[in-house]
Amino acid sequence: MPDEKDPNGKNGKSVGLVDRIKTGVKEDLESLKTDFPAKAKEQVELLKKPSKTQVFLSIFRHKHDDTPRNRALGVLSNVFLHLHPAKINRDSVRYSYTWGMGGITFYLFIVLTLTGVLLMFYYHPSKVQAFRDVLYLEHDVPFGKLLRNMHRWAAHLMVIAVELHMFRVFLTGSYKKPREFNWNVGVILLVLTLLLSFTGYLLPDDQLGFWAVTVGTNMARATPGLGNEGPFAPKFITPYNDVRFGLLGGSIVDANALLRSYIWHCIGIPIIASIFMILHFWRVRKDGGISGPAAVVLDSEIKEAKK
Amino acid sequence: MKTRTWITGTCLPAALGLALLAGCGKKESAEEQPPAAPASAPAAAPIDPATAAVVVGVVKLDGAAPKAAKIDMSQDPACKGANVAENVVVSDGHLANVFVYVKEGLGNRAFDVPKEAIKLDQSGCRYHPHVMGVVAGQTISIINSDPTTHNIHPTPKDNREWNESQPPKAAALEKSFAREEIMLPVKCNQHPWMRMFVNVSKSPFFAVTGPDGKFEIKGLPPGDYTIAFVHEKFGEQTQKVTLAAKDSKTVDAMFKP
Amino acid sequence: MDWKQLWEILSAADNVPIVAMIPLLAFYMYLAWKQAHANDVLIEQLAGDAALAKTHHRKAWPFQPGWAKEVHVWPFLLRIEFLAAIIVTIILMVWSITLNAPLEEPANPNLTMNPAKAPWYFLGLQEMLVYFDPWIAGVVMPTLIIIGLMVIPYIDTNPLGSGYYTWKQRKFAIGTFLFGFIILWVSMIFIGTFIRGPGWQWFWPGQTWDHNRLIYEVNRDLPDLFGITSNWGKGIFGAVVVGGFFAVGGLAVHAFFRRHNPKDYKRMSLLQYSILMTFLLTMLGLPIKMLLRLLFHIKYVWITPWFNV
Amino acid sequence: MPEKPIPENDPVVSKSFAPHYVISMVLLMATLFWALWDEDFGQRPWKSLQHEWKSRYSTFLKNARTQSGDSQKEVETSPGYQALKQAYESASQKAAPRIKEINEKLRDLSAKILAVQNVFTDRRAYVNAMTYSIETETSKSSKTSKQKDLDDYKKKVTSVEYPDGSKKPYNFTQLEEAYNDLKNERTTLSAELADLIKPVNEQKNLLDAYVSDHMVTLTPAQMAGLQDKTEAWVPKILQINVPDANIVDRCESCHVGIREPVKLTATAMSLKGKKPDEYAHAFTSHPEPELLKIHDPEKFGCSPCHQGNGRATTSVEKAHGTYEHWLWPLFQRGNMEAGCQTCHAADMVLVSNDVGWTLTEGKDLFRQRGCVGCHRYEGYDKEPEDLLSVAQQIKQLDQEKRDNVKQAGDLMKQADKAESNEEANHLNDRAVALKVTNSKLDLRIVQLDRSTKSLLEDMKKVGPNLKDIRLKLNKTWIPVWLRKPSDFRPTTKMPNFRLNDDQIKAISAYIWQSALTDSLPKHKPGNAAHGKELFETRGCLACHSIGEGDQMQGGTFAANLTRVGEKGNYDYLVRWVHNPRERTRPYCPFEKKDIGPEDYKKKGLPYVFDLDHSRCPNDGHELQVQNMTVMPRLRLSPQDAEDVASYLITLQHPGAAPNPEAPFMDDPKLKEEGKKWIKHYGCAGCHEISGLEEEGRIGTELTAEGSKPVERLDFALLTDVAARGGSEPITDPEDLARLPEGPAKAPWYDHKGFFEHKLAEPNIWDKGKIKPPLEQLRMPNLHLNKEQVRALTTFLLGSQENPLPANYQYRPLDYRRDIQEGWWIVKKYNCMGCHQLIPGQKTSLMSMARYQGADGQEQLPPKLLTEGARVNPEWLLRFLKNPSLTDKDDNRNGVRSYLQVRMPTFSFSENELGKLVRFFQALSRQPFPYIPDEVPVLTAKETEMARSLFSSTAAPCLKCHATGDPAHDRIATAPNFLQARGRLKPDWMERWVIDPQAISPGTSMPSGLFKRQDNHWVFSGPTPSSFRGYDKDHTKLLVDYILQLTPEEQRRVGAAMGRSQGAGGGSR
Repeated sequence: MPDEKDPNGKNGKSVGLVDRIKTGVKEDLESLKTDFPAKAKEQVELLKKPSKTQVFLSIFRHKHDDTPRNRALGVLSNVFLHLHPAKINRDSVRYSYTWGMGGITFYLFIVLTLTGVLLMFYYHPSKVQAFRDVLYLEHDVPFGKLLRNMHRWAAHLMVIAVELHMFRVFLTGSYKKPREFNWNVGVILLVLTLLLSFTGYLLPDDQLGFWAVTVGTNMARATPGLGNEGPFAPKFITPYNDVRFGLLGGSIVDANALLRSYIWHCIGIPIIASIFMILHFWRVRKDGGISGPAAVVLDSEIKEAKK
Repeated sequence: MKTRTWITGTCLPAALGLALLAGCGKKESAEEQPPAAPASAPAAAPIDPATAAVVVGVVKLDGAAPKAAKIDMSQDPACKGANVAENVVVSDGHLANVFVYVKEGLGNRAFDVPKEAIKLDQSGCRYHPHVMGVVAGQTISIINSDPTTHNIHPTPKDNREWNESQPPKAAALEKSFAREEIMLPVKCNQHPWMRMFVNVSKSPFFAVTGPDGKFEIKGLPPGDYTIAFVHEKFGEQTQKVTLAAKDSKTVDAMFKP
Repeated sequence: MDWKQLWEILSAADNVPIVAMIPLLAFYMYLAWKQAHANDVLIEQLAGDAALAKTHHRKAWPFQPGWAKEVHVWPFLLRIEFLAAIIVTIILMVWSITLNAPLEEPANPNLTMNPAKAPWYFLGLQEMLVYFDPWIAGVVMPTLIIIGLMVIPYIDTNPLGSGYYTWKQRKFAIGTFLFGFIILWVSMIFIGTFIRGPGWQWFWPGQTWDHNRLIYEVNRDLPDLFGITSNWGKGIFGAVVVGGFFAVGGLAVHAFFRRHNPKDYKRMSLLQYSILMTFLLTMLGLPIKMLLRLLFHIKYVWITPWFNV
Repeated sequence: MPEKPIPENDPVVSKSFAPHYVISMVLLMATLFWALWDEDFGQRPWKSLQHEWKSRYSTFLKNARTQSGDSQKEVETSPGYQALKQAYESASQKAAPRIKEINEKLRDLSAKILAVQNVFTDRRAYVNAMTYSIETETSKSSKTSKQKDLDDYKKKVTSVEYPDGSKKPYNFTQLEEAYNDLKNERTTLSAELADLIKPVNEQKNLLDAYVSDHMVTLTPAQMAGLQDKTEAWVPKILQINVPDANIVDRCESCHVGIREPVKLTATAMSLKGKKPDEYAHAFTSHPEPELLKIHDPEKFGCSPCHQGNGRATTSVEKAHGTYEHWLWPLFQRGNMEAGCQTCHAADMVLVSNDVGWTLTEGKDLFRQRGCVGCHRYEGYDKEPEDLLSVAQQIKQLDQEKRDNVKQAGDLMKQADKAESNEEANHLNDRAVALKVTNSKLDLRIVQLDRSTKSLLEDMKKVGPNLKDIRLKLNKTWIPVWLRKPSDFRPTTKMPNFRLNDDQIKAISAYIWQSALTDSLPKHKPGNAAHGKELFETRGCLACHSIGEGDQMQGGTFAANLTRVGEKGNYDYLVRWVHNPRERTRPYCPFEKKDIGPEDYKKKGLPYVFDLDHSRCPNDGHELQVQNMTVMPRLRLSPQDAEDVASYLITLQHPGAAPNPEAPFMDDPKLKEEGKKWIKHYGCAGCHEISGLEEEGRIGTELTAEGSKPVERLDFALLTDVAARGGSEPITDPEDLARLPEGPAKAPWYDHKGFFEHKLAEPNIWDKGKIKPPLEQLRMPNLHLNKEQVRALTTFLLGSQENPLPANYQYRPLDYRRDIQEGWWIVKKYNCMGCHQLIPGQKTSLMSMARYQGADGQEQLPPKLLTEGARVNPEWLLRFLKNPSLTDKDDNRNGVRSYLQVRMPTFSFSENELGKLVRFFQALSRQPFPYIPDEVPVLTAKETEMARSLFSSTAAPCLKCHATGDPAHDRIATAPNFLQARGRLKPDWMERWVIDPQAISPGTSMPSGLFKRQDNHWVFSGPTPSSFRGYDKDHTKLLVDYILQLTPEEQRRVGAAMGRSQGAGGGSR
């Protein structure tokens, strides 16, 4: 109660001060009574149109009215969608032409990354732990089995999708000028996909993976010049310094091979593949979007280049 | 895993055609066995004393009785009993110490265990009686009337074995046998000739033939019975008998040496 | 017919992808053929009717003037992409719920799996091991495949058929690719997965994979058939045969290519043409070597102290 | 291609994807839900199982509780309970008023404390804060002023309002005191309350303990507890996690009842009126709770014993590990005990209640049937290996000695030339130390030499010595026997080798021609009738059997002798019966030849070889001087041996056709061929054969056979049949009958299937194969029966490399190790054919007609259940060495002279003697070595008292115990007291006289001779008058007396008891 303790008002009239405070408080209460309902009403109105809020507008930069401009903006102003141009050849949307395999491959890559990251939480690439961890995933981790199954099958599916994608690209002649280079990037991505799948094969450390990898890497022994069983190998190439040893980190498939496999599978190849993927998508855009469906060209219309 | 394999089996070959599925029908699990009816017959009616029947008879020995062996009791001067072996006691062709009991026909009737104890006396370095019957669980009160120490050592097959010493004038030993056992031998290790047989029966329908070879089993409800005669040396014989209410039938037996 | 064995192979979890891929491939071949055929019909029509060629929108799909030539990605493409993603998700989930990823016994270096197989997509290469030494099957061949794939855009000088399905305009390119992809790649995988049993022996589908099966097979070398015994003789003979194959085959292909693809032939530089020839003949060499092995039990054609082919 | 009509609207733009989206979204949602469902239920079948468990177990408990209630009532009516109850009630009544009073006081106090506390804690907080501020204040003046403030504050008076309304003023110090006083008072009262309640609670505990002790099942209160627990059950994963051993076992998630404290059977857990279904079988409690007590599941989990995939909970197949890629599938019911073997491989006998008998039989069979002859197995028949390692050690020590000698010489040389005396002395000391070391090494070598001798003695062969066959067998009988041994003797250990005519001829020729041709002393025929009696009473039948089929009597450890007369030579039999270990010629393992008289002659030595003369005359190496048989010497007189042999030679099949002549056996051309086949079939694994003494084992090692990958087991052409459960490949009806589970119904491509089929028909994997004779499977048919096949299969299944940490292996280092080692010897010599060593174990003799009934039982060899506690180990050592305990006329039993059956002389080696003695001591957990008590010398009065007790009519000890008086001893049924000193341990004797039945159930010695009175053991018969006022244990007195008994005293007492000398025995 400072009022009572401090009676020395400037004009010495303490009573006036008390009155002033009294009226002031009264006014405040009055304003609460009138303003609050009005503001509440306003807020409700505002919430009815969420796309008008500042929060919304800060995220989405344009309106979503169904106008061509907004449609174009929707794609162009979105970091994920701006891979696409705003408009495309009307027939490109036909599934029968593209088979959607490139997109599916990319989608599967994302699925594999997500499930793979989750699997990494539970996995130790060591000879003692690896198999146990897979058992643990299968029996203990909530959704662990599903996770592992999805990772495995998505990987297989990705190989299928990549091969079909290449098949389609060839059949539509989409590697032709100006897309020659992008086709090469694609070939590299195909190889990377196979390597990704192959390096993952060993990770459960079971008989299946062990022997698959043993068979696979045995071939490296025969690398001409670099494998100890290959032709043209110099005398100093032994099982302990040949290319297979480099791949496995040992002369047999063992703890080191597991670790190398793991690192290639989880870090090395995904990074390389991502770089090539960026390149691949970038080139698709730069080479004028996807190749077709283009208008058929007649043989007679070809102008032979002058030699 | 089976069900999951089948789910897999049904989903995967969709592309290969449903034809494969025909072979994949889940086998009906073996049919639930009908609940086995409990084998127990309905509880037997209580015995009505008014309708109870009696079986009497005489047990004889065919031919000459073997001469009873003499027992040398001289090793213990305190033993002053009749020094003749008791394994075959025959007088006039009548065979004593035969245990007669109803072997079959009583079904799963349960009987109360008689409250009173049966007495087994050791006197003159012999057991009295030489053959006795008790109902399973019934108390046997063993006393020693001799001036010497005995020990009582039953050697049963299906009951628990024990062996206890009983000095002269010691308090009675109270013992019982829980399971049915016919001709359960009891001996005294200190007086090797001392030997008797306890017959533990489930029912109270039994008797031991007296010196005249006679026996009597009272209070049997009407029915078909198998009566067994057991002798420690000559083994077991059985006979069938059908009893009506208040019947009194005679069943004799003849043992051959 | 051992149905149980067949079912075991088909239903093995890791074989499911290749089992699924075969009908998928058939479906997409059909899809491609349908469109190629429609385009070929259209091309023929336009080639015969110059007037129409000028006005026609040149696609086999219907078109009316006034329809937009370009459509917005949102929503017209994205809706399909999202739909595809959903469907792939559904397929993946159902697959993952119903079928467990294989997990066998813990790795045991002392217990060899019989047959020990690589993942299905490498089984084609593993199958190659039967016909070639490991360094060819395992190192040279994959390298050639990758390089071969990479050079395709640079040796295919045919400007037609870019961006649409066609058969008639690209018979040679498509034929060669189908030969490489379907005959050499996919069917090798098929053989490796379904035909090769214990001991990497040949079991027809439905034959029981008997681990004790013994087969008598003597593989001879081609020089032996001709009674050549000296090492030099073998080396020279092999070189002659292989060289002969490339020479004769090259001539035959040349004769064929010059006649049937005169325009491409004309467009190609010498380098392009020789690269094409090299890869084509190597590719053709594979089935020939396989047939020599499978039908005539011939192991090597060319024997040198350093390598055998 | 017909032109399709061009649609009006642009299909690309106008086509609606709504239906596609609807359908795929529905599908997507469905899949998501499916995934959720699968995660929550599909992958967790145990949830529904636990629900089922909950309902069934509750029902069960409800019923059990009523039953238990009834039996509780029964217990509660017993006088013991009533007495306790009364005690409890009176105690609680006595304590009740004061308890009530204290409780009231406490209530008041608490309220008061609360009142003071409220004020006190507030003020204390202020004081503490002030104190802190003073402590941290740096300025002195402020410090003083603050101190003053604090003092003022403390003096300030506040009032406390008590719950009764009264107010009291306190300053801070007073307040603190008041508060502490109140609290102290409360502590005092609480302590008093606890003291008061304690006796009441004790009584209550006694009462409760009485109820649970006297109830067969749990008490209703305990049942109610279980019921509450069950009803509140929420399904959850139950797991045992032992990280050290990598055990994660969730078996209990489905087998919820396994550790319940009540016995749950499948019938009890099935639905009412229904047969037990799979749930009921899953819910049973562990059938052997005793085993769980020894193997705490919290440490051992489930899978180390049972195998299976402990982690898996998704399905029965997964959890039990019965799918293709799980290496450790659940052991099946019939082979459950295989799990014991994984940790208890070093145990020869492994029995707990009903468990372990199959495995133990398997281990026995593996040894007895000669499997060890061909297959190495860690721990079995390891004497040859030990022998090698001992030789190695000796070599090493010799080398060490030589090095030491050289070093000592060097040191001494250095010392001679040393600079200073100090250094010289130092070097000399070191040289001396080396010399002492050498003498230690010498002694060690002596020890090793002795153990070489022991090991040579311990080496036994399963089959007889074939070097002796010319002396021993009828020539023509050999080929007949080889054709199919089980035809001649169905129970023989000799297996059937499927030999063809040529092989039989060649093998017989080799063994005949290679055998020794020494001559045997001739014996006159003996009295066959007396021989028969001896044979039947001396205990031969503990190992041997006689009679075929249903008529068979006796043990299965050794040969059935029903037709022994058809094969044997009388003179050899006499020698054999008299001393089976007597060898024709000693064998020198160093020279690898049989040493003959000529070798001895060369050195001018007499041709004598026995355990005391066991050095080779040529080179001093230890010789094999005994037949390598486990058969002991029964110490029969030569006359008796002749009688027994005469009886045995009469044992023939009546009218057996004479065997065909066998001239080929002398054909020297066949000899080499025969040697080839003998080597091929590994005959030397079980037999001693000239020229093949050093043959190794021909079979695979089986130590870890159970963990061999199944792919390594060669099912040959039957792989597919086994994997798919096709028709049973074994067609021979005899062999088919050997399969424990009968003809295969389900697939059997696993270890169990392999072992069972292999044991039932060892050459089954040759079926359909075309192989030359030398490549065909060699394993002979052991003609086992179903149970034996099951036992061996169990043994082999358990023979695994154990993934558990080493401390899980049962390899104890304390007394239990002595037990472990002892069982190997007990089993080796078939001690259990005569003696009972495990309560409830049946010996071979027990089942024979001769030993039935009260009199028969008395003739049985003693039970050895407490042997270690009973006898002085030194005495035991002497006894085991020579059971007659005499050097003169050893044709008798040393202890129980009244027994017909005889403890034979096994001529155990030092090594085995030591192990056996330690075994018995350890079995009774006796300290080793044994330090006997001084027996107190009794005073004359005590002697008098003891004598009166000893000879009292109420305890006529000498009536049954032997006295050395032949007339009396004929009827004696107990050993002579004179042997007690030096033999028995006094503590044991006292226990024995108090309750012999508890030590050796069924013994002739009666219980009840003494009773407990005033904390002492008092004779329960009429005590002689001299005992008045004697307040020590009568038992102790009696034992001390017996230990001091002299033959004179015994004679005196015997005479005094009025025994008529020369009295005849009793008869019936």
